[in-house]
Amino acid sequence: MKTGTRKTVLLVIGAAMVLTTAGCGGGLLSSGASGAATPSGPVKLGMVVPISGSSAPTGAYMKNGAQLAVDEINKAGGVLKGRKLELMVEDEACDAQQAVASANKVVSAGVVVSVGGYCSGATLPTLPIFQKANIPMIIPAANSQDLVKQGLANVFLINGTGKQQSTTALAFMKKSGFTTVALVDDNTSYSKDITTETQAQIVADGSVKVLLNTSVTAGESDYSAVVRAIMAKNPALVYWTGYYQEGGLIINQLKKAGFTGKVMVADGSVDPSLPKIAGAGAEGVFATMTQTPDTIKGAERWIANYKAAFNADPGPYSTQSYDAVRLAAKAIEDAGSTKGADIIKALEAIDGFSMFSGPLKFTPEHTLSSGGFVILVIKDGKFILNALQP
Amino acid sequence: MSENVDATLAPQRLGPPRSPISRLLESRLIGWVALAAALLAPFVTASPYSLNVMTTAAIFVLLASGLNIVVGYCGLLDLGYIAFMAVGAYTAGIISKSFELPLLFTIPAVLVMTILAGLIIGAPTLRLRSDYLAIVTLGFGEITRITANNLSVTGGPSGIFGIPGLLKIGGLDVENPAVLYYLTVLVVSLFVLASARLGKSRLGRAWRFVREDEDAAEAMGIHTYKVKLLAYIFGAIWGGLGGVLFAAHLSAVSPQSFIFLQSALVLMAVVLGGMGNMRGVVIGALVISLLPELLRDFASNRYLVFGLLLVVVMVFRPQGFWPARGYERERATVDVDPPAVATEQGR
Amino acid sequence: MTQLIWDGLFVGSFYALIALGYSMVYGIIKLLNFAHGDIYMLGAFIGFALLTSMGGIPASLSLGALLIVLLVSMLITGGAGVLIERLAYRPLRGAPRLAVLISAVGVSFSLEYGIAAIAGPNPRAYPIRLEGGVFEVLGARASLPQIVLMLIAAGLMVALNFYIQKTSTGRAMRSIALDSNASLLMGINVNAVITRTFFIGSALAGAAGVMAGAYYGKIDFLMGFIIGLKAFTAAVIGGIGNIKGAMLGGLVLGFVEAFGSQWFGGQWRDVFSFAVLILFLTLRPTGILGERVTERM
Amino acid sequence: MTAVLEVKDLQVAFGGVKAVDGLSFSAHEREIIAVIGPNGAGKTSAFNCITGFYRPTSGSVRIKGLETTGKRPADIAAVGVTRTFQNLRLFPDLTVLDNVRAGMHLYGGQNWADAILHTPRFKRSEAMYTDEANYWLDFVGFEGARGVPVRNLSYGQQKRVEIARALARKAELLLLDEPAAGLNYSEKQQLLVLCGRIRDLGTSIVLIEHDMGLVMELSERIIVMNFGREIAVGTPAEVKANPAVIEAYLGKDDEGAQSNGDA
Repeated sequence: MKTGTRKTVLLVIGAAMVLTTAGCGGGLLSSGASGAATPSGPVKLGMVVPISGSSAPTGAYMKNGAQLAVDEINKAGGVLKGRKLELMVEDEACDAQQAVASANKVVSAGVVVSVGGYCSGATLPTLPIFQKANIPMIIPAANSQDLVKQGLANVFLINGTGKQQSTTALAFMKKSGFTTVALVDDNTSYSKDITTETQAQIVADGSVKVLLNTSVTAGESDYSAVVRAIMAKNPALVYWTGYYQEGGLIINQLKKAGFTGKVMVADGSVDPSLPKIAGAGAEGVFATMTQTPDTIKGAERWIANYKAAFNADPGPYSTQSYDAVRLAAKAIEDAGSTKGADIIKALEAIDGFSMFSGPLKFTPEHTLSSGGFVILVIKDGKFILNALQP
Repeated sequence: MSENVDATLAPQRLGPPRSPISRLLESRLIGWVALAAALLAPFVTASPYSLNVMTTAAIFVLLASGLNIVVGYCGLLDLGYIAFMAVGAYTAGIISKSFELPLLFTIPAVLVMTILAGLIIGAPTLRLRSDYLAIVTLGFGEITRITANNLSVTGGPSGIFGIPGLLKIGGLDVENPAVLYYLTVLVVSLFVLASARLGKSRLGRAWRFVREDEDAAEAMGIHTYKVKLLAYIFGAIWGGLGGVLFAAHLSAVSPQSFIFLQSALVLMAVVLGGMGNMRGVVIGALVISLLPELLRDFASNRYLVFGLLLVVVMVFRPQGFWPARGYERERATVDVDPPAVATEQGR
Repeated sequence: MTQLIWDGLFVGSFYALIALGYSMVYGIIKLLNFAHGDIYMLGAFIGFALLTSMGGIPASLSLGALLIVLLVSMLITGGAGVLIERLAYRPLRGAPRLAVLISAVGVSFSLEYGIAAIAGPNPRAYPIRLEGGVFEVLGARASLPQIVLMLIAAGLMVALNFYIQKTSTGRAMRSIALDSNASLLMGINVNAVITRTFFIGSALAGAAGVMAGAYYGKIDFLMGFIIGLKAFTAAVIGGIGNIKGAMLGGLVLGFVEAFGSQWFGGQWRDVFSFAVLILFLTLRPTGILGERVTERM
Repeated sequence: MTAVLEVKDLQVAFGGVKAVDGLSFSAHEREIIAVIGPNGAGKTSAFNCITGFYRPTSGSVRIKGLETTGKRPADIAAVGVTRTFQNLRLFPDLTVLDNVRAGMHLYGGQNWADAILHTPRFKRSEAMYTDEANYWLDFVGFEGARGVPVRNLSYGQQKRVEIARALARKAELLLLDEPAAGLNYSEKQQLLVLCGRIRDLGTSIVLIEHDMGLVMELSERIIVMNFGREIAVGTPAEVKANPAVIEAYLGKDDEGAQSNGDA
C-alpha cells in the first residue's frame, strides 16, 4: 500500500468521523440512552416468539393473546396515568441466533418488559441481553429449568416448569394406576427437561417403574424403531414430551403396531393438529397441560372476545401470553415507573394476582408457586379436561 | 520458435475490465474503504440491535472467507462447513465455562481441535470425487450437530450458556457490545486479509491448479492430496475462530445454530459473491447476512430467493457476480538476463 | 426380530424408490441430483392438493382414489423433474461438476421454500389415511396398507427394470451411461433419453412421496431433505448408477438403520446411517453391485 | 554414466487388454528419443506409467537411478521428470504466468506463513517466480499477453505455454506427448529449433510424435512400438530401413497417412 493511499484513507475516516459526530444521534458518541421511551409516550412491551419455522402457529396464538390484553388495558386507560401500552413482536424461529438478534432489536427499541419466550433453547441466550439492559422478562411459555438455574433477577416464568409438569404427570400416573411407563423425548431442550425430571421424580417416589427412557430425532416420518422398543417393553403408559408433529406420528404408529396401553403427551404436543396427524389412535390420549381457555370454566367470554378480535380460535399459550401482558401492566402500575429494577421489585411483591392458572405468587426462584397443570384428554378429536385430575 | 509469432491470433479483449463498478471493485482501495465503513458504522448507529446485526455479519464474513479457501480456491464443495464453527464454538464454550477462563485463552485448544476435525473429515474423504465429497461433508456436518445434541458434555439440546466473555482486563470489558464489535471487525479483517494473501501465494496457486486440473498439477510435482488437506485445514481454522467469536457474541452455543441451512448460507455467500475472489465473497457475505435484516418482506422468502439465485448465477455467471479477476499486471520491460538458477538442474 | 426385519424392509422400499431416481440420473449424466429428495416432498404435496380438491372421500374408496392420485402425482412430479433438468442442469452440461452441484443445491432450496411459501411452513395432516387389518406373520405385525404399498413399490421397480432391460429407450439409457459421446455418434438422441430418465426418476420419487403421505399422515416442506440423503446412501451402498443396486441398497439401508437404532438408540440413527455412507464411499465407493470403472486419462 | 531414464519390461493392462506389454528402453543425458507407432500402440500409456499416472502391472521404471515404479505422479515429478500432455492440459482460467509458475511449484522459497505476513522472503520468492516465468516464456518464444487467462490464447500459443510450464520445472527428463500435433509448418520448424535448445540446457527429451519428418530430423534414437511392444529401435536411418517398421506403418492400407497427420 502506497503512502498516498493511506493518507487518503485516513482523510476519509477523519472526515466521516466529524460528520457522524456532528450529525446523527444514536451513534457511539451521542449522549443519553438511545431509543428509551419518553416519559409521556407509549410503554413498549417486547415479545420474541416464533413467527416462522415449525413453531410458527404457536407464535401466532401467543401474539394474539398478548395483543388482546394490550387492547383491553389501553381501552381501560392504559398504565401510569394514561400512557398506552404498545406491543412489539419479533421472530425467534426457535433458533438461538435469530432469537438473540430479535432480543437485541426489542431492547434497542426501548421496551420496558419482555413478555415473550417460547422455545427454551432459543430463549436461553436472550437472558443475558435482557439482563444487561435490566429489562424484566415475563416468560409465558418456555419453561426449561435451565432458564431459572442461573438465578437471574430479571427472569420470571409464568408457565409451569418442567419440574411441576413432571409432578403432575407422576401424580396422575399414580392416581390412575399406571405402574409402568416409557418416557420418550425428541432430544430438544424443552422435551429432555421433562423426561429427565419425570425420571428423577419417579425413581424418588418408587411406586411407578420406568421401563424405557429414550429419544427420537425430530423431523422424520418413520418411528418404527421407538415403536418396536416400546412394544418390547409393553408399558401401561407412554409419556411423550416432545412436540405435536412427531407426537402425532408416534401415536399413530403405536396404534398401527397394536399397542394397547395409553399415551400421555406433554404441553408441547397440545395442539389441534395432534389428533389430525395421529388419526384413529388419538382418542383417549392424555396430556399434561396448563389450563387452556377451552378447559377453563367461565372463559367463554374471553374466547368470544378473542374470536371477535382475530377471527380465529385461541390456541396453546394464548392465555399465558394474555396474562403475561396483564402481569406486566400490573407490575408497571405497582412500581409507578418503567425502570427495570422497580418493576422487578413489584413483580416479586405480587401476591394473589388473578390469572388463568390461578392466583399468582412467585417462588424465590421466580417460578409459579403452583404450576397449574391439569390433565387433558382427547375426545372426538379435541382436547378436553379429563374427568380424573390428580 | 523464434519471434515471428502471429500475435493477431490472440483475442483482443485482454486488458482489465472497463466498467466503473468493476474498476472500483478491483481497486486496491476498496479493502480500506470497507474497513473504514465497518469502523465508522457504530458512530452512525450503536443500538444493541444494530451492533448485534453488524457483529453477526462480521462473523459471517469470516466464515465465508474461510469457506472460500476450500470451495473458491481449491474447488472442493463443502456442504458441512458449519461443523468447523461448531467444533470451535463448543471447544471454546466448554473449556472457558468449566475453567472460568476468558474465551481468548481457549484459542490454542480451539486451533488444535479444529485442525484435528479438518484432518478427521479430510483425510479419508479427500481422495473422493468432488460430488461424493460434497455429500460426505454434509454427512459429517450432520453427524457433528447430532453428536453435540446427544452428548452431555456439550450440554445436550440446550447447549452451553453463560459463557464468559472474550477477555476482561481492568476497565476494558469486551462483553460490551461495541468493544466486542470492534474486536470482531479487527479479527475478521485480519483473517480476510490473510486469506486473500494466501490466495496469491505459492500455496494459493497450488490450490487453483488442483481446482483446474488435478492431473496436470500432479505432473508438476504438486501433491494434490496434501494441498487439498491444507485447504481443508485452513478452512477449518477460519471456521473454528468464527466459532469462538460466535460463542463470545451469543454467550451461548446450541446445536440448532449448526444446521445444514447455515452451511448452505455460507456456501451461498461464497458462490454468489464470486468463488475465489475475496472481495466478492465479502460482499456476498454482507448481502446475505444484512439483506434479510434490512428488508423485512424479503426475510420471509429469503431462502427461496437465494435458492433461485444459486441456479440463475450458476447458469448465467458460473464464476459468481464478482468472479476472481483473470488477469494480472505484466512486467514493464523485457527481462533479458536469464535467472541465475535457470540452468541449474533439479530443485 | 422378525418385526425388525419387516420394519427395515418397509422403510427400505421407500428408500429404494427414491434411490432409483438418484441412481438412474447419476448413471446417465454423472450428476448428483441434490434436489431429488425434494421431488419426493413435492409429490407428497401434489398428492395432498389433489386429495384436498377432491373433497371428502369415503373410506371404502380411499385406496382407489389414492391410486388415481398416485398416478397423477407421478405425472406431475415427472414433468417437474424434466423442467428442472431443462432449466437448471442442461445449460450446465460440460461445465465443471462444482457448478452443476451448486445449481442442484439451489434447486433443492427453491423447491423447499417455494412449497413453504405456497403451502405454508406448518406440517399438514394428509386428507386420507390408509388404515387396515393387521396380520401376524412369524411374530411380526404387518398391516394391510404396508403390504399394499410395498406391492406398489415392487411393481414400479419391476416395471422399471423391464423398461430398462427390454425397451429401446432402456438400451439407449444404458449406452449413454457407458459413453454419452459414442451414443450421440450412434444416433441416439441423448437429450431425449436424459429427459426421459429425469421423468421416470422424478415420477418414482413422487410416488414415494404420495405413499409416505398416505401412510404416515404428516407432510412438511422439509420432509425430503433427510430421506434424500438416505436414498443417496442407499444408492451408494448398492452401487451408484446400478438400478438393481439401488433397490438392494434401499433394503440394506432399511435393515442397517433398523438394527442400528436398536443397538445405539433412536437419537443416533442418522449418525449411524451417515457413518455407513462415509465408510462405503471411502472403502468401497463402487458399492455392493457396482462395477469397477477403470480410470483412464 | 547412468541413464536418466531406464524402463525395464514395463507392462500395463486394463482389464484383459495389455496396453504396454514388456517395453524396455533407456534415455541418456542430453539425448533426444522419439517413440513412434500407430495409434493405440501404447505410447501414451507408457508415458503415463513413467510419470506415475498409471500403475504398471509389472516391470520397473528408474529415473536418475532411482526406482520410481508405483510412486505417485507428484513424487516422480520431484525426482526429475516433467511432461506435456497429448491434449493440452493447461489451467484454463489461470493466467499465462500462473500456468508457467505451476512448473516451479517444487522450488518452494516461501511457506504459508510468509504468504500471510508478506515477509521479505515471500516478496523475493514471488519476484523470482515472476522473473523465471517470464524467462521461460521468452525461452519458448511466447509472444502476446501474459497476464490473461490462458483460455483466451490460440492453440499454438497454448502449446508453447505448456512447454514453458514443463521447462520451468527444470527437470533432467522432459516427456513431450505429440508436441507438433496441430502446428503448421513454420511452427514445426520453430519446435525443432526449440528442442535443440532444450537439449543444450542439459535436458533429455523423450517425445511421442506422428510427424515422421520431424522425428527423423530431431531424434538421435527412435523406438517403434506396436501392440504395446517395442518392434524396433535404432537411429533414424536404421529404423527407416527396418522391415518390421515398414510393415507396421505402411504394410496394410492407409496407415501411412498418419505420417504427417495428427492423432
